[in-house]
Parts: sequence; C-alpha cells; structure tokens
Amino acid sequence: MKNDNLQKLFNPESIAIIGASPDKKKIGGRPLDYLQKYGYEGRILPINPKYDDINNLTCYPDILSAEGEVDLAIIALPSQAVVETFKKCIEKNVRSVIIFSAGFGELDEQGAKEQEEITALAEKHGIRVLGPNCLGMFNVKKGVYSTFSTIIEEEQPIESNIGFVSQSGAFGSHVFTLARQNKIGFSYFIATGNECDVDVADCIKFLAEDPGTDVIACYIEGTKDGAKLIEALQLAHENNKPVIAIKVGKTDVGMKAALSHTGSLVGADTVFDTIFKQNGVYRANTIEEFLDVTYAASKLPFPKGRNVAVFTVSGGVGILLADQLTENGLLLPETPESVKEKLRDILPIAGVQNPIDTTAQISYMPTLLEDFMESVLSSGKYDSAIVFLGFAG
Amino acid sequence: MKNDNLQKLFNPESIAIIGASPDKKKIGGRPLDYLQKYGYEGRILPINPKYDDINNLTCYPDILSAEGEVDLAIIALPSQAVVETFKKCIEKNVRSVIIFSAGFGELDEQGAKEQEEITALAEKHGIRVLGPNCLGMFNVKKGVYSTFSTIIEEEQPIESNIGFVSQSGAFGSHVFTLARQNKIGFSYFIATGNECDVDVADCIKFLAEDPGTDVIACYIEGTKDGAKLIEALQLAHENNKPVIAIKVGKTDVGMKAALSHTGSLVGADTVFDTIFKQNGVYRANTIEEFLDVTYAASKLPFPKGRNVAVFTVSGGVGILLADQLTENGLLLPETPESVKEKLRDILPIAGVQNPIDTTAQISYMPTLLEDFMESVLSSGKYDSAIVFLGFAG
Amino acid sequence: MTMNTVPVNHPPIHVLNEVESRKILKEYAVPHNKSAFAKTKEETIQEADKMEFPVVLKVVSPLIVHKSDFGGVQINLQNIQEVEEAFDLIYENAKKRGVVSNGIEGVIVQEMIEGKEEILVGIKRDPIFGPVLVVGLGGVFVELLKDVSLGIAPLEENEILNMLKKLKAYPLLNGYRGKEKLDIDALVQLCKKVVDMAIREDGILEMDLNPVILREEGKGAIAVDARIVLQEK
Amino acid sequence: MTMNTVPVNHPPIHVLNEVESRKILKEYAVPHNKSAFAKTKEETIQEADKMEFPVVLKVVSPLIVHKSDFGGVQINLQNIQEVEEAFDLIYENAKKRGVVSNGIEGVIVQEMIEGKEEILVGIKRDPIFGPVLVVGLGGVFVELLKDVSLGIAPLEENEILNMLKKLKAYPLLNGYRGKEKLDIDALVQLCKKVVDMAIREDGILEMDLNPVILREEGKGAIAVDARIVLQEK
Ligand SMILES: CC(C)(COP(=O)(O)OP(=O)(O)OC[C@H]1O[C@@H](n2cnc3c(N)ncnc32)[C@H](O)[C@@H]1OP(=O)(O)O)[C@@H](O)C(=O)NCCC(=O)NCCS
Ligand SMILES: CC(C)(COP(=O)(O)OP(=O)(O)OC[C@H]1O[C@@H](n2cnc3c(N)ncnc32)[C@H](O)[C@@H]1OP(=O)(O)O)[C@@H](O)C(=O)NCCC(=O)NCCS
Ligand SMILES: [Ca+2]
Ligand SMILES: [Ca+2]
Repeated sequence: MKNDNLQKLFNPESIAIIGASPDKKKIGGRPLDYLQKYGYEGRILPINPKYDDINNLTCYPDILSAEGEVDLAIIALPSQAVVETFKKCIEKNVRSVIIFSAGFGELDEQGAKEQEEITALAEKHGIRVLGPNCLGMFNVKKGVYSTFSTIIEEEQPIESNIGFVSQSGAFGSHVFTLARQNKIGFSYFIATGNECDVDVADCIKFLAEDPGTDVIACYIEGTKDGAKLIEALQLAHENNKPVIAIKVGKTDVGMKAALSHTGSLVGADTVFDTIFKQNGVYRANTIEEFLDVTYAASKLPFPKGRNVAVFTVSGGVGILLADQLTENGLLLPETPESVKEKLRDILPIAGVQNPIDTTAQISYMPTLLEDFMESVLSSGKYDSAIVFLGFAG
Repeated sequence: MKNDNLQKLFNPESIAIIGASPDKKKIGGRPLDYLQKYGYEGRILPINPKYDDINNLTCYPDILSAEGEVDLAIIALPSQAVVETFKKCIEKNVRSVIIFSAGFGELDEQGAKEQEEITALAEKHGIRVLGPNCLGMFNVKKGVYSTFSTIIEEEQPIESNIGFVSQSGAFGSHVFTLARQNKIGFSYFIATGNECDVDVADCIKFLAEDPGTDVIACYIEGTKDGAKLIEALQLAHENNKPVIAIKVGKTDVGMKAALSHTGSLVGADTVFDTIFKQNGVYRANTIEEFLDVTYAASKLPFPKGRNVAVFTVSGGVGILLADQLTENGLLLPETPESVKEKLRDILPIAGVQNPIDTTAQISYMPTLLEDFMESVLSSGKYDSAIVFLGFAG
Repeated sequence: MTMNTVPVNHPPIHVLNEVESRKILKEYAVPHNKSAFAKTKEETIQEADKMEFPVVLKVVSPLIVHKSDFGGVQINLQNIQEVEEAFDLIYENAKKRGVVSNGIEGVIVQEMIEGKEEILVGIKRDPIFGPVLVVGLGGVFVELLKDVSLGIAPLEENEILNMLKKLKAYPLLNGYRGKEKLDIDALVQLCKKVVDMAIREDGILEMDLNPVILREEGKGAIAVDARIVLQEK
Repeated sequence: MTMNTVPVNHPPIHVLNEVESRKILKEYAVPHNKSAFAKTKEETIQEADKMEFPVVLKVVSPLIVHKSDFGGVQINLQNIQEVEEAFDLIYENAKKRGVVSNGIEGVIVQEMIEGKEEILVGIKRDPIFGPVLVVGLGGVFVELLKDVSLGIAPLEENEILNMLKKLKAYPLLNGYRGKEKLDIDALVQLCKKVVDMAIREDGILEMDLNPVILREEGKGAIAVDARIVLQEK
C-alpha cells in the first residue's frame, strides 16, 4: 500500500492545490498554471477560502469539502498552517502530499518537531509525503507539474527516458536548465527537500521500476537509511538501469587525521564512494560530466566489450581520443591487414591504422565515412565506434 | 632580419596571391575574398596568367611582374609548380611565403626532397616560409586573412588577446569554431603545416612578443628542435604570457616495456610533460579544458594566493566547488567571525561559512550578492572569489 | 535535505586490549597466532612451554606506549632459557627508563609468525551503512600512499578478492617479479570471517588486525595483533 | 605536421661495464664507493687491502647475469681472511652452476656502503630535448608505482630539490614518522653533477646509478653501481 501511494504521488489522477492562487507568480499559483497550460488530464482541485473559482475551476474552501477522491494534495501555505492542513488531508483520505513550505527541520527546533510529527502521522496513516521545504516534482509524460519551480515557466519540459532525483532544489533546477539548453529532457524530475518521508532511495526505487525510465540521475548529499539506499541502487542495477550520481562532500574532514587506525582511513565520503563502486553507480565529479554521462547512457546501448574503432577527420584528434580511451581502460585494436587494404583502395591517403583518419576528403566523397565504417566494423573486431567529424577546415 | 621577416609574414603591408581566382570556392580564391570583404588595408596583388583583373584588382601574370615590394606571397598552386614559383619569389625579393599546397614531406620521397629544397633556399635567402601543406593564418586586428579555411567564410573572426598556433589545420579549425560558438576570439590564428621553416616554436616566440597577445594557446604533435621550443616557452613565461598547450600522444608505446632501466621510464610524451611543467605551461587533456583555461587566462588576472571565497545560491553546488577547489590545491579559509555576523545581519538564513550560500533570496534582494561580496572580500583574507548563480529555482 | 549523516552524540566506547580482542577472534575462528598473558616469570615460562618456538615477548603496561622503542619487545626466542633472559631484559629495559615492576602488568607471550608481507585488515562501522572492511599492505602503502581498498558488508569471497586486486600493491602478493605467490586465498577467507563477525557483533565499532602476516601460497594468513573498539550498550 | 620526434635509424650503442662507467663518474666527481677490478685472488687481496672494511665482492662474467641468484655477490666481508674465503666461494658457486675459471673475468671488490634508502638516479638523452634526469626510490616505488620525477637539463639545485619533493615517496627521505632525515642535500648535489656530466658528455645516451645509497643528514649519498650507455661516434 505504501508503494501504491508512491504511484499516487508521482502519477496522480487528481491533484488538490491547497493555497492555490490565480496569481501565477505566487508559489500556490504556479503549479495550477503549469498543470493547466501543459494539459494535465486528471482532475485539478484548487483549495482556497478566498475564491469560489480560479481559472475556471471550482475552488473549495478547504480540502475536506473537495469533491471526490484526491490522490495528491500540494500544500503551499505558510509553515504554521501546514500540520493542521496535513491532518485534514489524512481525514480526507488523501493518498499523498507534497509540502512546498519552508520552516521545518532546516530552520529550528520548533520546525524539526513539527516535521517529526508529520513523519509519524505519515507512517501511521500510510500517506506518502514529499518535502517539506521542497520544490516538488514533475512527470512529463502524464503532464503532472507539482512544482513551483520557474524552470518550466517558459517552455514545457522535453520528455526522455532519464529520471532525475535531487536532494537540492537549486541544484536540480540548474541541471534541468542546462539539460534543456542541450535539448536533454527527463521522464521525472523530483526534488526531495527535507525528506520527512519520501527520500532519495524511495525515488530511485520508483524510477527503477518505472517503465518510462531507462537511466537514473541523482544528486545526493547524504542519507539517513543506508540499507534502503543500497537496496534501491541494487534494484536499479538488476533492472539494467544505469545510475549516475553526483555526491558532494569529497573533502572528508576526518581524512586529515593521522592514519594509524582503520577508523581514520574511512571517511563518510569514501563510504559513499565504495557503495557507488560496489553497485555499479557512475559517480560524476562535475555537473558537465553528470549530464554528459547521463545523456550518453540514455541514448546508447552498453558496448559488449572494450574494443573501440575511432574514425576522425583529423589525425591529431584521433590520437587525442586514443589517449583518452586508453586512460579510461578501453582498447584500440589495430585495423586488420585485409581491412587496411580495403580502406587504401577507397582512399590511398587515408590513415588506415586505428584511430582511422578519413582526412578532409570526407567533404568531397559523400559515402567515404559510410564505406570506411562498413569495412572496419564488419570485421567483427570492434565493440563500439566513435566518429569525430569536427568543424570543417 | 629573419625575425623582421616573421613580422612581414604575420603582419604584411602587401600580399600577393599566386593562383588567385575569382571563384570564391577555390583555394586560391578564398584568401582574396576574405582579405577584400574583411577590409585588409594593405595592397593585395592577385597573380594568375589567366586574368588581367580579379574583383577589381590588377592581376599579374607572375610574381616577377607584380608591382612594388611584396611582404608576403601566398602560393596556392599544384605542388609541381611550387618550387619554381618559390624561386621566383626569391628573385622578386618577397620577404615571406605561405604555401597551402599539399604533396610534400607528408606524401612521398619526391615531396620530401622538394620540401628540403625549399627549406635550404629559405635559409639561404632569409625568406620565411609557413607550410607547405598548411591552412595558413590570420591576424584579426590587421585584417590579414592568409588562409583558405572556410571557418571564417560566414563571419569575420572575433578579436581577442589569445594567440593560437596549431600544428594541425583540422584541429585548429575545430577549436576556432567551438571558440566562436562561445564568443571567444583570437589575436592570431596560425596553422603551421609541414613546418619546412617556421615552426610552432617560432610562432610561440612571435606571439610572446606581440603586444596584442596576452595568452598563447597551442596544439603540438612534436618538434624537431627541442631547444628552440624550450626557449620560446621561456620567453612567453618571462613576458608573463600564460601558455596553454594540448599535446597528443600520451600513450607512450615505449612505456609498456619493462622498467628495469632509466631508458624505459622516459617516453617521448613524458619528456614533453616535463618540459611543460618546468616552463609553467598548462597542459590541457581535452579540447573543452583547452578552451576553458585559455579563456579564463585571457580574461582574469592571476590570483596572488590560494585563498578562495565561494558565493553560491545553492549549498550543494557550494560544496561541489569546495571539493574541486581543494582537489586542485586551493584553499577555502573560514569566513572571519566578524564577517559572519555582518552576513547574518543582512540575511539571517544565509549559509555564512565559506562556501557562502546566499540562498534563493538573491532573487528578491537586489543588492544581496554585492553586499555579501563586499563584506567578505573587504576582510582581505581572500585572493579570489568564485560566484555561482545557476539558473533560478 | 538537511545533512545528518554524522550523529552528533557519540555513545561511550570501550577499547579491548589484545587478550580480550583475541577472544573474539577465536570465537569466529579468525586465524591468529597462539598468545597468552602472563603476570610473572613463572607464568611466562608455563605459557611459552605450551607453544611452538620461536616465541615473542611483549611488555604490557599502560605506561609504555611505544613498546619496541622501549626495548619492550623481544623476538625470535628459541627456547625456555631465552624466554627467561628476555623476560628479565624487558624488566631491566623498563627500569632504565623509570618504570618499575608495579608499573608493569605482565607480558604477552606469543608464537612468532614469519611471513612475506604484513597486511592491515580493519573494520569501521559506518553510522549509516554499517561495517566497512578495509584492507591494505602495512607500512608505507597504507600510511604514505593511502593504498587501501574498502568494501561495505556483506561481502562475498569474490568481492573481497576484487578489493585486493584494486590495491596498487596487489602485484606484491601475486608473484611479483618471479617471487613466490602469497596465500591470497587464506587472506580472503580471513577477511570474510572478519566481515561476518562484524555483521553479527553489532557492538564492534572499529577493529584493527595490524598486521596480518601473509605467507606463501598454502601457508596461510595469520593475525598477530588485534585491537577492537566496542560501543558500550 | 609530419610526426618525426623519434629518429628512425638508431646509431650503434656501446654499454660500458661497471669499471668503465666508474671512470667517468670519477672524472666528474660523482660520489661513488671505492671499487676495483681484480683478475686473481692475489689482486683481490691487494685491492681490498687499500679499502676500508667491510667490503663486497661481485663476480664479473659475461656468462652470469643475475649475480646475486648465482651466489656471485658476497657482502659484509670484515677482513682479508673473509675476502679470501669469499673469493673461493664465488668460484665454487660458479663451478656448481657450470661456469669454470676461464668463463670468469675476475671480481669487483668494493667498499660496502650502508644507508637508509636506495635511490635510482638516471639519465636518458632524448633525441629532441637532450639529457633528462630521472630520480626515484629504488624497489617498488620505481618498479611498481612508477614514482619517478623527471627534469630536462640544465637543472639548478632548487629545481632538482623540487623534483625530489614531487615524489610520492619523498616523505621517506625527509624524517618520515619521527625517523632521521636523510642527506637530501647530498643527493641533490650528486644529481647536479650527473646532469652537468650528461650535458658535457654528449655521447652518453643513457645512464643508471642504481642504487645510490642515501644516508642520514650530513652522511652523504653514494653511488654503488653504475651503468653507462654510449653512442658510438
Ligand atoms: C509556502 C509559502 C510559499 C507560502 O507563502 P505565501 O504564498 O506568501 O503564503 P500566503 O500566506 O500568501 O498563502 C498562500 C495562499 O493560500 C491561501 N490560504 C491561506 N490559508 C489557507 C488555507 N488554510 N487553505 C487554503 N488556502 C489558504 C492564501 O489566501 C493565499 O492565497 P492568495 O495567494 O490568493 O492570497 C512560504 O511559506 C514558503 O515556505 N516559502 C519557501 C518555499 C521554499 O523555498 N521551499 C523550498 C524550495 S527548495
Ligand atoms: C594548392 C591546391 C589547392 C591547388 O589546387 P587547385 O586550386 O585545384 O589548382 P589549380 O590548378 O586550379 O590552380 C589554381 C589557380 O592558379 C592558376 N595558376 C596555374 N599556374 C599558375 C602560375 N604559375 N601562377 C599563377 N597562377 C597559376 C590556375 O590557372 C588556377 O586559376 P583558376 O582557379 O582561376 O583556374 C592543391 O594543389 C592542394 O595542394 N590542395 C590541398 C591543400 C591542403 O589541403 N593543404 C593542407 C591544409 S591543412
Ligand atoms: Ca555485497
Ligand atoms: Ca632549467
């Protein structure tokens, strides 16, 4: 039942927005705007005692008076009103809740207490909660835009097979925008905020089981439940979904201590690093690498082996690629002698040794690259090919 | 006198194009087109027996009949005609020559012999030669476009303080185009081709002494004269001009041998690596890094020390930057206590410990970043600052 | 999310001495050399008599931290007579440095194990992820080069072998430059037992077997020193 | 450009033996231990007599490559009598393996140098850039970890010191874990002489001082083996 409610959270048929507003600039106005303009097909139920109707939708004074079943309620109210409102959601039998409001565990004792109360209530009633202090999420295929992030204000997100979960809203937004500039989309975008209930591991598990997601990208700062995170990563691995992670905090303070005992050899970050390695997670060190590797994994199959054939228009770039491939443990086996002859027949001045140099003749012989690749790859000696065309000279 | 002629080569007052053509698509037609359309102010002398005039310029049947002094002659003729034409250039007392033509040392014995003849003649007569088998060069400030590269066909290059010399035309063209996409320009772009006379070291020396160049970017595959290259790098260093190099061929074949003797510990690439380190050259491993570091060096002064203050809108990215800075030997000293108080006065929820987190409040408080930076940097504790704004959440 | 990977309140800990630590090793059949604590010369002789020579004597005293520098370790004792002499020497050496008998609790007598390499095998219980196995070659490899491999429990034999293979120093175990191969299999088995022990005994916060003596293929891997840190309940 | 950093035709080379190599070291005042070649037992005794004990004997024979494995190296000889015995032993050991007297050219007698670390100091003449100095710690650091520093001649003392500091193993020279500091200054001086020699003697293609024995601060750095490869003119 708990997992069913995760479906209700990320894939709801009906969404109530508590604190909905006709003002698109307000945090409670944005999800309403996005859901409407990007064509969400489920029911939208604005909740706000100030209005009878917002943007042509019936507006209810409170969640209890909302009509029909509610899969997801978004709470966009000042923190003082959140616990009480959350209790009403339970009363209404709402299946899942997203709490945008800040002012909880991240702020002070009082906030931490209220957050614990929400956790306990969620646990008791089997209701799933994303947040508080959270940017929300979206599900592109179903048009679920349960977020107040302005990153999707101008343009509807692109859909892809990449599921993205981030423990930081700001980081998530930044990466989303960079990705869009590179025409990279997502299946899901989830910011987990304070993780009073649903955490990054839950999201990875969800994405590992989501048929529309083939690759999982995640930004991690830490976790409270190590076993659950490992389980989630193992599930993704079993389901053949590459996980690409960026984890901050490499500079372990503990590691500066003397190295006399095992204890001082094992910092919090080295443990994460080990978990990533043991579970086949690719750990990226920069945002660029994070996006590049994620995108590559989302588009390309895994090579069966380490043998690479390189095709370039520039001998220099060919060697550069060979250097980098070799440094990363890949191999560039020599072009078989018979293939070399074929290539020389096609173009006598070509560099026929792998990395193979088509030379600038590629601009004048329209089928040159095709013929070269056909000849080389049909040898069966290579598991993958890299083509570098560059900008014309 | 030899160096004077390098000035004539890269900064000529008069340019003859031997093999000039009214056809802009032809290799002999392009430099003429570029020189005219981008407003070269010196004299242009097309040389071609087929025409009396090309694009409203008097065309001469051969270089000997060209009027007045010729600083630079570009030879765009089939290889068979090159040596003879070069001899005529000498007779005419042309100061420098660029030979586009392929078919020399890179092709066969015959070509190598002809190339040696050109080298010997150049040496004897003190005439400087760029090429053969070369894409040419350009000098943006003076509008000297002695190249047939199509990279500048659509748009005039952007001018900057970056001098770029490449031993590969294809690599140079690719980097030029990537740079332009990122709005990065150059002072000089030089492709050295077969280096029968002018080599990469000559070009580095030239750029090290050029007042319009502050940063030198170079692509190197090898050299015949080690001492000259070292001298050139030292000159750049003395003149406080950072050199950023990309050198291919890291995967030294020799290094695979057993390590029993010193000989097997020293591959050709490790020697280059050592030269770069000894002379303060930044060696980039990827094209991206090459451009990024070059651009940074062209815009920013060198920090006086290792102490960095980081300002971000996202705690996570702050830690990510801290990780990367620390890994690269930089330091993030703590924010002084008195400064922390100032920051808390401005914004109580800010992360006041370096890396400093302005939070998303930056969007609502127009002078927040300015006030934060002022408070932190006026402490005098930091040598440089990094600001990460990201895309809004 | 709020960062809370590191608990703020550390529970009280308890460091077991070598004798106590070895009891736990025995329970889990982790190979270690025979070792006994003796308060007097007579006890020392009795214990040595039950062992295979050569043996080693080590002083036990809270006052003496760097035992070797102190002359507090005597190795390669071939018979009872040498054990007696070594016992006296240890007390003399201590006295020279100002520690008299009542500052000394006694000595540890143990069989001397000779081998080819010294290995560090350790456990650290991560507050979030549980026991982490750490292996590396003793001395400069661990201390200077930080050449260690980590693994999160549970770990199968093949995973432990992979951890060893990731060490830069691994060739030294595997027939480096024509030398004999060492008993990697035994080292893997030892590590496996250590990991399983750490999973079962959830009070173990930290543990060092430093060194484990690794011998030629077929000749085993044997812990000769042990230190366990428990969390008090 | 056409790649031509590596010349295609290697000129003929000539490998100097230890005795010949040491002559060059002497000329350039590169510190090395006293060493002499002796054809007979009598000559061996004469040479040993001129040296400070202890000394070492090493067999010289084109048939014997791995001298130590062969029993062809006898160390720590304290007096003339031990030298005589060692000489006989070397010939016996050789005979056991099938090498009789006329397959042996003689022995090298040399003063035995003890120190704290063994250092590789080498020169490789790059065809394009000239002499390259290579330093590293002997054994696993060079062989397994490839922990070497390179420098292109000419090199000043401070540049050589920086090369040493770049070694991962550098802490071992510089008072690692409370141990004594070694004579880094003497090592720098030795390297400087080696570099200057390589600049002057442009026939030197390759050179190995392996090892140079490095002792405590003030006690010097001394080459105890030398191999020079010349380019034939
Ligand atoms: C959640 C939050 C945005 C609310 O701020 P706000 O929009 O200024 O709050 P308001 O008091 O205006 O309330 C919102 C709307 O709910 C309405 N409302 C008030 N009480 C209500 C209730 N009990 N039920 C339904 N609607 C209610 C208000 O009338 C208002 O409607 P209006 O916009 O039409 O006037 C704010 O408290 C907050 O936490 N901001 C930080 C969010 C954040 O950064 N999260 C982390 C991202 S990484
Ligand atoms: C240099 C090269 C481009 C010439 O090829 P081309 O343009 O086909 O040569 P052409 O025979 O057409 O000669 C060029 C022009 O010179 C003219 N010409 C011929 N002989 C001449 C002479 N002695 N003096 C002056 N002009 C002459 C021709 O009439 C022709 O003029 P047109 O274009 O108006 O007909 C070609 O030989 C070559 O080497 N290409 C490769 C260049 C290269 O890749 N370089 C390396 C880059 S990294
Ligand atoms: Ca496991
Ligand atoms: Ca120098």
